[in-house]
Amino acid sequence: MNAKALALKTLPALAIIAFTGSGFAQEAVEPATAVAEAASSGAPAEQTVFILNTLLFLISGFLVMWMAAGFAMLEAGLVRRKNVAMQLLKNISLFAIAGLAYYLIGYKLMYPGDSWMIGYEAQGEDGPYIVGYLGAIGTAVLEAVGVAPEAADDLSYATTGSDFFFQLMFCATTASIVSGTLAERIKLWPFLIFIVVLTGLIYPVQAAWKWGGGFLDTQLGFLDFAGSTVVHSVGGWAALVGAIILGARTGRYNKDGTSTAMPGSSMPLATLGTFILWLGWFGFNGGSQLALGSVGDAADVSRIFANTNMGAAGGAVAALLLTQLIYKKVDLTMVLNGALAGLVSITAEPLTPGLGMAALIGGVGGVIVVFAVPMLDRLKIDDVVGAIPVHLFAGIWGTLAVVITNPDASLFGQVASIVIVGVFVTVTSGIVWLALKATMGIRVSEEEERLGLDKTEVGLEAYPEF
Amino acid sequence: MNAKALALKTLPALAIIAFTGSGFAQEAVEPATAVAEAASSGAPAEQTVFILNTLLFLISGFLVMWMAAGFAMLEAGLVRRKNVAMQLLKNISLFAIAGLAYYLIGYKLMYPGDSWMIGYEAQGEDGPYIVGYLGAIGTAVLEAVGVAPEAADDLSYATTGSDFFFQLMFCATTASIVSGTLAERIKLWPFLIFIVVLTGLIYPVQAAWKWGGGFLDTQLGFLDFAGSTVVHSVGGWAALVGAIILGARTGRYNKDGTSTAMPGSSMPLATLGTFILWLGWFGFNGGSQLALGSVGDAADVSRIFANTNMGAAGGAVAALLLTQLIYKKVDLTMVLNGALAGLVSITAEPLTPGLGMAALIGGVGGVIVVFAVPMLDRLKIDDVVGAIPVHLFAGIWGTLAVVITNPDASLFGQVASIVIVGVFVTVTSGIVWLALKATMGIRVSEEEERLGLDKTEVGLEAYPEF
Amino acid sequence: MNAKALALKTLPALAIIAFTGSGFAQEAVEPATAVAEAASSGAPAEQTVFILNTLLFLISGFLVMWMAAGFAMLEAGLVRRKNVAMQLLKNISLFAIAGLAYYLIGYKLMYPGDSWMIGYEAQGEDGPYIVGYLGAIGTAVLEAVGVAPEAADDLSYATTGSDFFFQLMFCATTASIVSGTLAERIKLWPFLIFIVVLTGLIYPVQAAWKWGGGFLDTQLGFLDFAGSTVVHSVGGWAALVGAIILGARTGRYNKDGTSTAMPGSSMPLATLGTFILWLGWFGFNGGSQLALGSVGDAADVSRIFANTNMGAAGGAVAALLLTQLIYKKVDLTMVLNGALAGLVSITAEPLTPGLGMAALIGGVGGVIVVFAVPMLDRLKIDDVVGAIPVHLFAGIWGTLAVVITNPDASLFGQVASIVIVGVFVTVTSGIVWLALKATMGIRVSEEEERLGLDKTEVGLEAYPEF
Amino acid sequence: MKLIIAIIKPSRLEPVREALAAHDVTGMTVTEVKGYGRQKGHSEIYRGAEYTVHFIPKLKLEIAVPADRAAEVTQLIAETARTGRVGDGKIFTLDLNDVIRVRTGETGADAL
Amino acid sequence: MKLIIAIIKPSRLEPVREALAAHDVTGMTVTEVKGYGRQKGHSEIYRGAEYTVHFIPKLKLEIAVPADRAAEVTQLIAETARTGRVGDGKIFTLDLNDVIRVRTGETGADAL
Amino acid sequence: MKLIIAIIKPSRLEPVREALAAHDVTGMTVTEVKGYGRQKGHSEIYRGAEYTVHFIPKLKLEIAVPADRAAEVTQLIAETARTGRVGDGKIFTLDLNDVIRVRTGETGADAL
Ligand SMILES: Nc1ncnc2c1ncn2[C@@H]1O[C@H](COP(=O)(O)OP(=O)(O)O)[C@@H](O)[C@H]1O
Ligand SMILES: Nc1ncnc2c1ncn2[C@@H]1O[C@H](COP(=O)(O)OP(=O)(O)O)[C@@H](O)[C@H]1O
Ligand SMILES: Nc1ncnc2c1ncn2[C@@H]1O[C@H](COP(=O)(O)OP(=O)(O)O)[C@@H](O)[C@H]1O
Repeated sequence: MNAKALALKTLPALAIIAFTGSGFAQEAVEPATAVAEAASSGAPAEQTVFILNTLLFLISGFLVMWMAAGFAMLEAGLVRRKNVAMQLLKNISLFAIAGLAYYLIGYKLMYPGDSWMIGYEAQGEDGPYIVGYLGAIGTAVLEAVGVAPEAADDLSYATTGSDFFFQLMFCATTASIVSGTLAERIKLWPFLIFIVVLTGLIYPVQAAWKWGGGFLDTQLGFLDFAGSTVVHSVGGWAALVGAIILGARTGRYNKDGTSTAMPGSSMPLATLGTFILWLGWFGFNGGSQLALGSVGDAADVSRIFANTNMGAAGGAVAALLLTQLIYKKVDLTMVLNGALAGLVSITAEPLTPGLGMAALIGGVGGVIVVFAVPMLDRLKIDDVVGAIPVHLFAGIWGTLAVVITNPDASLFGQVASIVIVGVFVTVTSGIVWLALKATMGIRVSEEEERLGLDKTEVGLEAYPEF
Repeated sequence: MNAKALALKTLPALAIIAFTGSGFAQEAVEPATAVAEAASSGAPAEQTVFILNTLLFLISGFLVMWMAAGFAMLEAGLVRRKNVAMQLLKNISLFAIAGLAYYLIGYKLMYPGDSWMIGYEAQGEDGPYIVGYLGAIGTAVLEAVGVAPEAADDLSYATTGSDFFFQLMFCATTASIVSGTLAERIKLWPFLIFIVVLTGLIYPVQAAWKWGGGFLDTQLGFLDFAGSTVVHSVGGWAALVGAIILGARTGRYNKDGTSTAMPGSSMPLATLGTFILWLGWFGFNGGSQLALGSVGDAADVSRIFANTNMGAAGGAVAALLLTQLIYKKVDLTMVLNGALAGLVSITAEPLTPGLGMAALIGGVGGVIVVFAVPMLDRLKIDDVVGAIPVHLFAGIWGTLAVVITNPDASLFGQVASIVIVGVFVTVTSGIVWLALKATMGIRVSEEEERLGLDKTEVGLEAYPEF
Repeated sequence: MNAKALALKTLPALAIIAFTGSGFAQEAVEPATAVAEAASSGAPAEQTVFILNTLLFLISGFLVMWMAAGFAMLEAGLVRRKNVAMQLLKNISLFAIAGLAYYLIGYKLMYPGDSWMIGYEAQGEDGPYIVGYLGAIGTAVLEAVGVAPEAADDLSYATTGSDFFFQLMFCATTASIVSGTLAERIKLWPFLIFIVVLTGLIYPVQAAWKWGGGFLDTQLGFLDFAGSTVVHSVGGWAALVGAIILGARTGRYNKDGTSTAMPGSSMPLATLGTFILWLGWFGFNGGSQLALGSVGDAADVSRIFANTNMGAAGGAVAALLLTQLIYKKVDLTMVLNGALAGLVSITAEPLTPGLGMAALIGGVGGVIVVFAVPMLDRLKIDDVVGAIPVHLFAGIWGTLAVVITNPDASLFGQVASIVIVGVFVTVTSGIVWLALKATMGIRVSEEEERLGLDKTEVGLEAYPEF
Repeated sequence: MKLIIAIIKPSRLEPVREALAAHDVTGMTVTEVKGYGRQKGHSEIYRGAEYTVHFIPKLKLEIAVPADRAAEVTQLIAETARTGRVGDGKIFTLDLNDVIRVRTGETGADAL
Repeated sequence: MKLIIAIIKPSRLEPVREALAAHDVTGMTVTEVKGYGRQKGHSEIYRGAEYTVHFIPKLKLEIAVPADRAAEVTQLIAETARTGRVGDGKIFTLDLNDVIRVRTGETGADAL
Repeated sequence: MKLIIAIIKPSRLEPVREALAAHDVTGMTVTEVKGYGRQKGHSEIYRGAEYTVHFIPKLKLEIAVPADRAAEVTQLIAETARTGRVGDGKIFTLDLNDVIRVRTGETGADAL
């Protein structure tokens, strides 16, 4: 994904960059010439391009929406039986809430166009551009019913409706990441309030810095194709801060330094969730190409699909081999986490690597998970589903790995952006968590935790039958 | 969705209305001029439009097909363990049977083109049109293999194969709605026979009145974009009549006026089912635009996707807040039902509302569910999964709500159509249920009900293990 | 699917055959004329065709990917509780491994273009063509980032990335078929090693014979649209040979000739898996048209979607009626298997049959399953999930049934190809199984089998809670 | 005191619970079990193969009562659980040495 | 020998297990059960309808001990399982005639 | 009469059931339980953390027999359930005061 907002406010020539997703020079050139060639060489008509781009967003958007179900199943499978109904409730509620919050404020904050609340105009080689820090206030507004081509918001891009739909799903994904880490001990309502802030403010503000055309994009040349940092590590940071403030589950870490495993209630649900996420990720990464209306874009989206699969495969196989080597038995939940870490790793740059390199990048993600999960336990940070290793650590790795295959990326830009986003999310979400803790409290009582949140907070067992 | 049959038999100019889905004037104009502009303005080629429309049907069709799995999971999760295998069997069987019945008779009954068995030609401002009451008899026939453009059934629409595929899934959805309400006590075979009649006759006959270009469409100006009435309330009426004739589950309502809750066996399955339905609904509503080949259609489909999500989010959040307020604990199954009610509510008009209005319309659906579920209990109407509040009540609400945002809708037309369809379905399905009851009986014995249908009717436990 | 490789190396006129998927004469003509007509009649621009073809592959590819989840759920539901985690592990691992093996060697072996390691040039009516036996060695390489139209590998086809993605999923499907049959007793690592060989060598070599343009395609005129033989019976043969060499589960067949049923652990998972497979199959068959860029192709893909659904419906209803008639109670697992057998049956030719014929062809598949499952028991071949009846027997039936509706198919060509593929897979996989048995052993000890593979091999229970 | 162990059909739990409540029996522990007696299991068909389900699901009720109420309670359960068909179950009576109520530490019949 | 049957709250299993281990009680069998005593069940709301959950999940521990340790072990369990709220459970003691250790065939107190 | 309570490995259920059937023992009740004895639980690794599984799944068989068959039946179970490894289980024997067959109302040894 790239500076959509930029496309709305700058010269058409510049707008084309928004298409390329990776900022590759050759791409920036190709669609431009394609338009001229249309009659002779058989390029798609201008409106066909627009429709195809829109279609890419709609398909990718529903695939990413499906990831919400994946998180719900994964988390329901990895919590203990007495907390399953609560975990399901949190997942469906956060997805609904994200929709409202992103509509009410998030989308405009993230894509302010040229109406940044805080920002300034700078001079670049290709003309003036905006260095943005804080987007606009307002609700999302779509194109009118049956809009005529001339009246479309940006005929060189896609419909605003499809863009909103697609972007919303990324925002919701960020929220889904948080719920798993904090499971089994956080109260429902403070959690949901945090989600409102995360999806309405924290996520959109930092996402605007990159994808809204803000300063990370224009000043630091930060490259994060589909959001290893902008989405995954943001969710990961918010989860990490929450986990530290919330504390571990009662009985999880023993005085003698050992930890007590609390195996998840259902491996089929956890595996189903992983497969759902794997599927949804094709939309996550593929849709972030933001265009499907040219031969080059079609080939790029195809590369991305193939690379995304290789990343997941690499992560899964790495965890498979490594847990066998280290523990003499394969750990299914690690293989599931490995596949997801592979996916997160390839998310920052799913386009430029070759297939083999994509598998390697994903494989490193799988390795990270296998080592990071017990490491967090040693630090007594209790991450119920492994979201911190998968989304934060592998997200950082993936963001750094961009420099391996994409010459447009600079190690400085990547590191600086990782740090800036990390600090921002850590501080803001830390403030929110602490404020919630001080006011309404965020943790259920020890007795309620023992009984399980299903009984005490939802009044319903997940599998109630005798 | 709109009068596809009309498109087949009337003037091309009129046919274009079929594209708009909402009957909006500006849309009716826009595609027509678009054709003329093609060369200069970059509109898609005629056949590209046809292919894109077809693609919309195929994608939407498989999404709606997926809803069959959603109903199966939702219902399996909300029945008690001893009836789970039976509920699964009913769901997969009804989906298969719907396919055969709709092919054999339903499709032609629903889309008779100009060969209505009962109907007459009337004079309208734009020329003669048909007022249809009963469609044609015959099996569905698709275009030939590798059909040439000239030989396509309607080059301004989409392939007949994709239309059949898409429409079939709506018919099957109607059938899925019924199975949940009547769970845990109805015999397998009478139920399946009812499904044959519902999908072969009852659904297609009334659907023809609106989407086949019958009298509701041409005379009453009835607007029901994707079927709050034509699909959802039809399933709801059939379920309601069935529930009354069948009676409540043994032990459900006590002599002292209280009712005994019978919690569902698996919250993860119920939640998974809801997420599946939520996903499938993008196809349900989005595909009902019936066209994707112009900028206006692409923008409309995008609006519909976004609005559909807002409707669901509104319904879920409404139920979340309301159950917390009323019962002091959130009821997960109500939140699931609330999301679905939101979806049903926005189904009659997912295009014209803005995002905020869509959330409100869906939110009212969520409110309806929270109040209607206990109300049905007071009436001793035993609806195992809440299908009547979700599909019938929210369906009526959604159909009425069209008038809020769509100036082409008249309250009279909407109310009259709701009543006509309601009476038709109530009477016809009542006759079928009563005939089945009188002949083969529709209810298992009390002892069989106690033991569970899995053991007595399927001879198999859903989770058989020790 | 058809000879993609052929398209890469022969005359453009011939290449068009690759589009038709079924080799139908009228299709071969239609796109050719369509290009000429483009300006006047409104056919899609050349690059639009390319993009639409690519999009078909991407959509179909993710649908087929989803089938991996379907197999995982189906098999997890049909094994006993003590083997569920292992079965999940096998399924996700094999899918990851297939990705790597197909990239490293399988894809080039399957689509050698004109660089067959073993093969010779023959003279045909339309010029010279290659009779290929063994493809090329090498890893898959995709088109460059942002490729220009002129530089695309085959502008008359689709992107290489989308083709690779789509074809990989077929290869992985073949592997998924094997895991179910051998469940509950095979060791993890020998199984995974077999998968490496199957997906890297066995599957691609024989697939090249047909879809890579090898001798079955060019010499025998073998027709197998989406792979009843090339995919399903290949998985089935490998499973059959494995089942015979591995032996039945302990306690499955008694000395007195009776067999002990071992009911699956979860009917909801088995049903969910079946619905997932049903959904994925639209991509499996629909994508095998290999083209969506003309009116004829759009109509064909639509026919295929509709026919695929009819095949499944026919199979499910046949099993529903038959088990009721024979056993007086419907067997849910047979209905699930019946739907899948219907899908396999229609896979060899989902295009040419009419809707009714498609239902009949699928229905015969359902009948086959109902009789073949107990027959295998009498032969003491222990197929845990019914993969042999579903994929092998119904696959053979479907391949033969091509001659009923497709005049281009010859009974000789079909039978000969079934036999050649069968012998090849039986021999090669037999060698691999026996080699694994002789070296590392393929079967867990009787005690481990009793305890369940979850505990002994994975060290984790699927549902661990008290 | 006596410990009454009753194996009954799952569908008879509700009636038995109500009957006991009506007769002032204030506690009970229920376990899901499977078993067979003269009712020898039954045969089912799964995927075309006939097989015997040896163990039929039942519920086991454990009820501690003062010795002098044992006969009455046993009788009550037997009557309420009876359907007259095979598989109706069995009721065992054992001697109970002692009872403690955990919350209060009361022992003996007071603790029941 | 005695057979001690303790019905406790599920959340007290870990403390009880640890206490017993610390006191050299070397075996135990645990069953998931549901039950009620004076703690009469409680009412929940499901889909807007109030209903009574009659049976509360508990764990049943069965522990065979030499007769002379019965009182001590019973006491230990009672203390460790106590939370002071209703539903804390009950402990029953029965006579045990005989025990066999399957692996070795040992009988009597040696087999415990 | 005696009530025999046998805790065995789940995988030994089938052999024991067959042996008992062959020796005319006509009824049995089975419960899924978890437990430990000298076999102290074992350690597993889950997500990189070693932890102890204290409770191992077992099956509990309850079999009521006439007093004079108790020794024979106990012996039969012990022999059939034995694998010779730790965790083979234990068999307890208790006095049984009375039995009623619910369907017929028969009592005593006739009811077995
Ligand atoms: N001898 C026995 N010992 C233990 N439990 C028994 C015995 N006989 C029967 N049961 C239990 O009682 C249940 C009902 O037995 P049932 O078949 O009705 O016995 P019967 O017909 O002999 O009265 C069985 O499922 C089993 O759980
Ligand atoms: N009379 C009894 N017979 C059998 N089990 C009992 C009895 N009374 C209580 N229980 C068991 O003990 C558990 C805890 O009982 P509780 O409500 O704490 O009893 P009380 O308040 O009477 O001490 C119950 O859930 C039930 O399983
Ligand atoms: N003292 C005891 N009281 C109750 N149950 C016991 C006791 N000792 C063992 N068991 C049960 O018997 C099962 C098998 O015990 P096991 O470890 O084989 O005992 P041992 O090695 O002491 O013979 C345990 O899992 C537990 O359920």
